[in-house]
Amino acid sequence: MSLQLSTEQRGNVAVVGITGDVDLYSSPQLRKEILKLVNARDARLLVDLGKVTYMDSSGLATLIEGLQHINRNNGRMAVTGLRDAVKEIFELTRLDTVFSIYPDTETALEWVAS
Amino acid sequence: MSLQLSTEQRGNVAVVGITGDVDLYSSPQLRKEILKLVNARDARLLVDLGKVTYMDSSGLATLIEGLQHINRNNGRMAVTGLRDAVKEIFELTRLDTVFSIYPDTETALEWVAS
Amino acid sequence: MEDGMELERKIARLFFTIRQFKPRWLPGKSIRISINSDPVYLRVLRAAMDEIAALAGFSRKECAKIILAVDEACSNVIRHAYHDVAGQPIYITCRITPIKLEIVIVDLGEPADIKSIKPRPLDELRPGGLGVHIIRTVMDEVHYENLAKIGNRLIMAKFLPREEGAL
Amino acid sequence: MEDGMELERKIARLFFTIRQFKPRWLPGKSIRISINSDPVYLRVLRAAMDEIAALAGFSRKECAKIILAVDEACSNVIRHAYHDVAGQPIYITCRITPIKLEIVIVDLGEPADIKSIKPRPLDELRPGGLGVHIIRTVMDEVHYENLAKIGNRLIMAKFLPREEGAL
Ligand SMILES: Nc1ncnc2c1ncn2[C@@H]1O[C@H](COP(=O)(O)OP(=O)(O)O)[C@@H](O)[C@H]1O
Ligand SMILES: Nc1ncnc2c1ncn2[C@@H]1O[C@H](COP(=O)(O)OP(=O)(O)O)[C@@H](O)[C@H]1O
Repeated sequence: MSLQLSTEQRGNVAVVGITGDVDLYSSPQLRKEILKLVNARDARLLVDLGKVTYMDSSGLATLIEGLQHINRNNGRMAVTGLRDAVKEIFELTRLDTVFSIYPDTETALEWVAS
Repeated sequence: MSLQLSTEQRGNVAVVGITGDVDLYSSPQLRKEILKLVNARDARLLVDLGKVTYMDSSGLATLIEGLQHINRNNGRMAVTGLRDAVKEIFELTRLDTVFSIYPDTETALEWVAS
Repeated sequence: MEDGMELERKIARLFFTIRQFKPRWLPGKSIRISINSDPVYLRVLRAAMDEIAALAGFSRKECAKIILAVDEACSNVIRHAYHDVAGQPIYITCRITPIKLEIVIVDLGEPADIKSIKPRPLDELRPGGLGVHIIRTVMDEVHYENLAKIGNRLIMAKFLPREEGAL
Repeated sequence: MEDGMELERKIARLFFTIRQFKPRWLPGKSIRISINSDPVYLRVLRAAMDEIAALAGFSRKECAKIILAVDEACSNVIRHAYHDVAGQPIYITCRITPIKLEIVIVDLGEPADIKSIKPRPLDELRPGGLGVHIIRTVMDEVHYENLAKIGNRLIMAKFLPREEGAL
């Protein structure tokens, strides 16, 4: 019932794949995973939302927190694979202009790694 | 929101395709369509449940009524394309032994036409 | 407005009666859904039941059967207790206990003759007469109560699946 | 049992208070769902809201936004009115009128300071502070009420989509 998370290292980039609904119930689990990955200097993180069926503002808050850590550490972070419902909440909150959003994983990976 | 029904004549067989949930709300619509097709002498009917996402006992009642008319008129009727959830209710009510159930449309069509 | 008042009075009586009959749920500890007796709302209930059964730990297949049992029970309320009159309330309460998923369905319709609530013999082929059979096959406990002049209550439960390797 | 009694007393007071505040729904004419303040139940609510919004005639895309608004509102109740204490009731009532889908959310938690319920400026990037913005953007009417000592009520509504070619 809860979130399924997978983390895979691709070169210098940690790729986090999320499956399921990110909401007030499940976002603490995501937060724990992301905070593990963002605190190194020059951390590189790609969040793959391709299998996220729902996301609410607690999910966004988690991603913002990750981004803030990454920025402080001179790292780089992108998100990819947004389905329509997930794209919607990024637009509603104008976070589509704050995050680096890529339609496909490979392009995203290239940018995050560079 | 309601049922989508399509009726197609293939040789001497009327093929009814159903899309959606068949429940107390939508089964009257299905009943109307089926009763139109079963009252000719020697009527041949194939009911394609391949796109039925849910069926309750009011849907079964409708099919039973169709079968009774068909039998009285010396016709032939089969059902095809049962998804797991639909198969379940046929088994629960032991109607899997009453109806002629075929896994694929072509075999079903052959039997009904013959 | 008039029939709103009438309904409120009936509901007040219902609460009083249910208390005499021993309460089956604590508000706030269970999920409650009320729909009215129009079949169009059954799909709302099914969607919610699917998630509730999944939360209780049932497999996709068992969830589908539980949805079916609840849908059949509410269809019967609409047809037999309310005689297909729309706009009447049906109260569904679900509770996940450590051992079972309990579902209680209350209506304010015609009190049933409990003895008459039975399935047709399965070998007697005719449309109808299958709902009660489905409910009894799917659920482990099924208990119909006639709430005196108020309506009816159906209490049903299904034992939770045992965890792999658990005793 | 003790806290069940306490809750019942609170609910009786709630009904009394809501009556003073003018009732917003008629029982039996609306769909009511009550969950408790544990985030695990939000998915049950979302599933039901999806079907309710679809029944009201909204597109898939609009349904998704309505689900989001209701989910955000209930998340806020859990966090701000109940301070993340589980087991407290949240009452959601939905009514489809000829012109709008109305959703009323009632809690028995800490009465809010209504003035403080506001979104953060969107350009001030920080985690949180987005829920109220989402609710106000998605819904056409949003009205928070502090139910004196009892809790809170949020009344929100979205106008139904106009039919193609209708005036
Ligand atoms: N909620 C109910 N209230 C009153 N009578 C009921 C109720 N549910 C079932 N019954 C009775 O039990 C019989 C069998 O019900 P069911 O198996 O669902 O088949 P059907 O409703 O199609 O006859 C019904 O015909 C009815 O007489
Ligand atoms: N149901 C509520 N009860 C009390 N206060 C609330 C409620 N909803 C929102 N608020 C207040 O409004 C603020 C903004 O809410 P929101 O935009 O959802 O962001 P967040 O909850 O993440 O702070 C909250 O910080 C809180 O002070």
